[in-house]
Amino acid sequence: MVEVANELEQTRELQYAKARKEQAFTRKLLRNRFAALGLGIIFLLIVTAIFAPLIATHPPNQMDVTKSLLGPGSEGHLLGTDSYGRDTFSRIVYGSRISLIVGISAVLFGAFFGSMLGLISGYVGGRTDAIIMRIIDGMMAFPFILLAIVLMSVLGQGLVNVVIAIGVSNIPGFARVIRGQVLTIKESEYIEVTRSLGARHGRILFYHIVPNSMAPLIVYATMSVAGAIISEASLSFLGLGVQPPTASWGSMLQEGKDFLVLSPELATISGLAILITVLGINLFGDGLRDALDPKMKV
Amino acid sequence: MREPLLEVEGLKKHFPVSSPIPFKKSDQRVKAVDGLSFKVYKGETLGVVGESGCGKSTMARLVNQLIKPSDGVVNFKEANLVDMDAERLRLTRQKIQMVFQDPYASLDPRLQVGQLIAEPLVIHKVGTTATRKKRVEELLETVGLNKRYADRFPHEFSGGQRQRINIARALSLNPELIICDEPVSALDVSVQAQVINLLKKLQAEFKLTYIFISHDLNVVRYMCDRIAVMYLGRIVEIGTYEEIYKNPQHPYTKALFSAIPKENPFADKEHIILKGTVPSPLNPPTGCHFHERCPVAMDICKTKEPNMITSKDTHQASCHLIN
Amino acid sequence: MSDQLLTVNNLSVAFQSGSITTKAVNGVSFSLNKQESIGIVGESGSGKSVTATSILRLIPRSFAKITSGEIIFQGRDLIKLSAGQMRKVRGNDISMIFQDPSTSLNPVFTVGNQLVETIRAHRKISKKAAKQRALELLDLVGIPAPDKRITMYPHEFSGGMRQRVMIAIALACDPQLLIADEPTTALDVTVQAQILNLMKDLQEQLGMAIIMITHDLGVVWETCEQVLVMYAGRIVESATVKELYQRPLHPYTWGLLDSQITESQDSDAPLSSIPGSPPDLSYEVTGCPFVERCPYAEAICHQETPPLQQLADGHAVACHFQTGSNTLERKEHAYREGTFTRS
Amino acid sequence: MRTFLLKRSLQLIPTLFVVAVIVFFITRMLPGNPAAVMLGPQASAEDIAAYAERLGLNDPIYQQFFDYLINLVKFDFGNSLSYNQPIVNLIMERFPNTVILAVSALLIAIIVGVPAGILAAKKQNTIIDYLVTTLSLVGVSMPIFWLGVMLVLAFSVNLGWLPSTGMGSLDNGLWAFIRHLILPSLALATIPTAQFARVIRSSMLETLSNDYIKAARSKGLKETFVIYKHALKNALTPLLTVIGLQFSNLLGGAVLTETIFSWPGMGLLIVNAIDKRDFVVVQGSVIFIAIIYVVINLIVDVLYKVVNPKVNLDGGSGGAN
Repeated sequence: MVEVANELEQTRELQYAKARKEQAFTRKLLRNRFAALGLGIIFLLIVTAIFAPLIATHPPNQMDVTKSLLGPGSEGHLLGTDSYGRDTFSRIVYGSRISLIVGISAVLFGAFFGSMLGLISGYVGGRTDAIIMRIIDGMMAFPFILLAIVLMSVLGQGLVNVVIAIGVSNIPGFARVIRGQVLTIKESEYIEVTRSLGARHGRILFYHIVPNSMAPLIVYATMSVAGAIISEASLSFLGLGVQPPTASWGSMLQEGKDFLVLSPELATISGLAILITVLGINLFGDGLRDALDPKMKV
Repeated sequence: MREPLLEVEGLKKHFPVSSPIPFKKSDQRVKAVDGLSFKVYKGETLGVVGESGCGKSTMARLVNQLIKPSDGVVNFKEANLVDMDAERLRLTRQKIQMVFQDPYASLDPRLQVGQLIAEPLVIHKVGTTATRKKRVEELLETVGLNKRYADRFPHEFSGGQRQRINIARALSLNPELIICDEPVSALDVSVQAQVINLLKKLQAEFKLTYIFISHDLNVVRYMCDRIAVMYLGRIVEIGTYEEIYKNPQHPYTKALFSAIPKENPFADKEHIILKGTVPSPLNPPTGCHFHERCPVAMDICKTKEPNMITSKDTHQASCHLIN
Repeated sequence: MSDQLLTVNNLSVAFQSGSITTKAVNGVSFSLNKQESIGIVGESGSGKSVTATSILRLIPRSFAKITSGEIIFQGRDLIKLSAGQMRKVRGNDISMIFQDPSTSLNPVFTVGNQLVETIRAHRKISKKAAKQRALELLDLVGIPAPDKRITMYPHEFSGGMRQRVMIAIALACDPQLLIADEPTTALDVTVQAQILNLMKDLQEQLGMAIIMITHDLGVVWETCEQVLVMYAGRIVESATVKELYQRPLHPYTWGLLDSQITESQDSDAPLSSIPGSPPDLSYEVTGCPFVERCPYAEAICHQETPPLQQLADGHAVACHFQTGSNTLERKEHAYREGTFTRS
Repeated sequence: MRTFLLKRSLQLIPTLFVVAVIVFFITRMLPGNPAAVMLGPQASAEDIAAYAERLGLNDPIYQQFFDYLINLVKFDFGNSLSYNQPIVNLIMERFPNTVILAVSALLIAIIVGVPAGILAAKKQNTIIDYLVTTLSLVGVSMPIFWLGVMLVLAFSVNLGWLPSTGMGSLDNGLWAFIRHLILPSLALATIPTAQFARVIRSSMLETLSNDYIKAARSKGLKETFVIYKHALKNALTPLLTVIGLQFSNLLGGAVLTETIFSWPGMGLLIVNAIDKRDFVVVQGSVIFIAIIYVVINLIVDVLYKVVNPKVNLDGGSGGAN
């Protein structure tokens, strides 16, 4: 009799829990039409980057001085040409590759080293934490873009250097986010339980703390990709990014800036490409945060 | 005579307070636990009661060395846990398990119930994957849950069910002592009763010894054989539940029990209303810690710390009034 | 002029979340006389807090709504008042204290500031006079050295002291009715005794009515004359406390009484508990809401929802088998899980 | 409070030390002989050797580092080759211009962003809320150098209303000064405005769900009183952090805006110095900005304590239970 009652209670409570979860999930989904839009934009960007040779109408670096600064739509140039007569549309398409490569690899670089520092700092605590945090504070004292600029000016132009420069400037942010996570999780009751069971540090760290820090890490990384894409464009805009003539949205904008009167669409279009990409990633990141970790402040 | 499973002598934990002056170590200490001595006998339940801030939760963590004590001895089966090396402590601790207060925070949200319950077995390399799986199913049934739940996640369960999962995990290594830190305070009354019934059933079945920490005096009275009353980091009275309830010696114990609301509208219960609030463990009052609030304080209480006075073999209290 | 202070008629409150509607309170009616104290008891989710907060219309507007009913306070229906009129009732005629005094005081303002602003929201007096009144109030609720305490921030007070401050704020404008939502749940037992004692004293001194919301029957026995038992958003039984204790009628009340762990609980006998859990109010509940957990349930209980019926002596109950002509026999161990022996 | 200030100030020392180390080693990472890089390709071998000697490049590395630290403490950042004057003078000339730009951008951001965020929180899930949320998301996603270019295109090139480059002198009247300031400060204000709106919206929503807000309503306080007194002061704490962060970013990160609008501030100084390979200027300016950042953070921490009395800045660790 009691067993039956218990069984009844258990199955029903499970049903409720499941129903609640579904409610919460659908509600988030409904609210996140924007996140879906963001995901769509990201998807489009990835497809464009991968199939750039198929999508582009011209080779991106093919110059033809006789056809410089053509308006959109003329002579088979969908979005016109730049001052060297290169096809703007094709350069935008190829430029997505640079944005995507730099955005993702710089964040992976920063996330890897930053998380390592954050994990060690938060978990070990004490003097180690104090030393690491002072280093992070020191790095944070350079405005993000300034650190990247200085690094680029020292390292010299080039794709790998751009990734390193932006990646390094991403380290302190990741270190802080992960350290904060570790500090919270470390104090939680389930870690106390695990310690009381006699688990070793390795298990506590990699079986409990790391998996539970993943959600904020993913959210922060997503938002950081957006930031890294802007940084790459900024560096290229200042002439410190990838080497010409490689097509990058930032360098296209820089070239376009000098022809604002003759051909304003050059600057407009490359900037719009950056804005839409970054907006898409941020939309998705916001949605991700709401779904995974609503209390997080980014 | 009964055999003590755990003997605690002069247990202390003083947390340092960070100094307001940079680069200088502070002399101030929060005396969270300030000299506890007690024994826990095989097969009994020792209740620990006291109000928030009295150090009872710190005490729980000191006993199984989750927090290293500043001073004192914790003998578990005649081996002192305090000066044991880390590896031996790990092994000895298999026999001491804990159940915590918050059924929501004490389960890693990313692991399945089966993984959670099997974790102690994995940590101590007991059995194979197959035998562990069998053990998990057995444990689920022992605590009154369906064995099919092993692959579900904690968030799918109610508070009472999660506390059952916690208990199942604590049982997995066949412990001898289970320290329950407020195991039912976060639960609704009727669920509370179910978990308490389960704990009692398990105790009879597996010959378990409990340290049961709670602020709910009625729960403690129902659950425990002996009771220790704590105030500001010290035990002020310890005895069997009958002695503590029927014949409390310490004025704090008296006040504590008189504060329980009456059990029916006809009862004519006189409450002792204490003055003021619990002092800070940073600056405990001199002499008897309780003297500022004590309705029967004398001059001696302000200056001299009372000793534990044994009125019966089983019953001790620290108050100048006794004798 | 009658003695009646507050009458709640057929009050229903619904929570809206996406497409899901939860009927948190469902047709609740009760009335309260001047200077009377009434307890509302029930488990978490029974709707007791929602009922009380609805009286002051403090339920969050963004997702909760009073769907029907009236709340007559001193001849006026509070539901029909404009926002401005309602504001004049709050803190003035009816005040409220909450469960957790550490979160219900604003951490960034001094205690004095929070007292004075309440007084000045309802009384046209100078800052100085308001401060004087604040000092009197702090003294009234037993806070030592009020002139020092008045400039302190809430975090500098202990839990019990904070609840005293909350009470002082609630009493600032001599309300007719004080709603206390689990005022001692977050406090230690000796502090609870202090606070309940203070509330009883103040009630005698100032002559206000009290609605005491609690899950602890002991608190009801201590402080109330009348009691309402709520379950799944409905009142299932109401009576004077003595009547309820001596002659409880609803099977849920029996379960509730049985599962209290009291001083006289035999520690060799297992504890009683009500199996299962309350129905999810976001689904339509057919029949008696307690039917799934009721050891006495029969076919009719699954089909019809029993109305709250007035019996003699102001005792009311919502059960098909407790209608005056029909009576149910209370079984002694109906809520017990079986027996075991102590080792 | 005094001990807190002392303690917090002492904490600056290790941070500044790290800053100095980072800058020192970054400049030592320059490929080839720093003296050669700094003097440019036209320099003769003798010049390079002489310059290396003057920079102390022939000393052992620890000696170089030590000299460098000593100079830093004396606030001596060295001399610029390309500008032919002490770097301190350069900074003192340019820094005020950056401050003007940054302060006006910050003011715009506070005046527009904060009320927008409050409004959105007050009207949660209405059209206004969606509008603010969407616009602020576009704002934080904005490449500001592009926005700058677009502003120039619209207001200078097409409409001809406002000048596109340079900084107005006050000698030509206030209006001339402000006309030059409008476009760059608008561009620079975009991201902080959007960010403030986002932060204040979410922290207001969080604050409004607190018990003490319900309690304040239960006391019969006016709704505006509840929002602007009780909620806002609590919601300000996270805003303060962001304002501090953004302000130092504005000071240092105005690089792009200053480049586009040829605004003679620190950012332009650094970019030009990089063009001229004048690394002594870069090194000095970057350290200076880092110092400013650290000091602003200290001020924010102190304000924190003023706004929120509960923050225990002395870092005392309670411990019992």
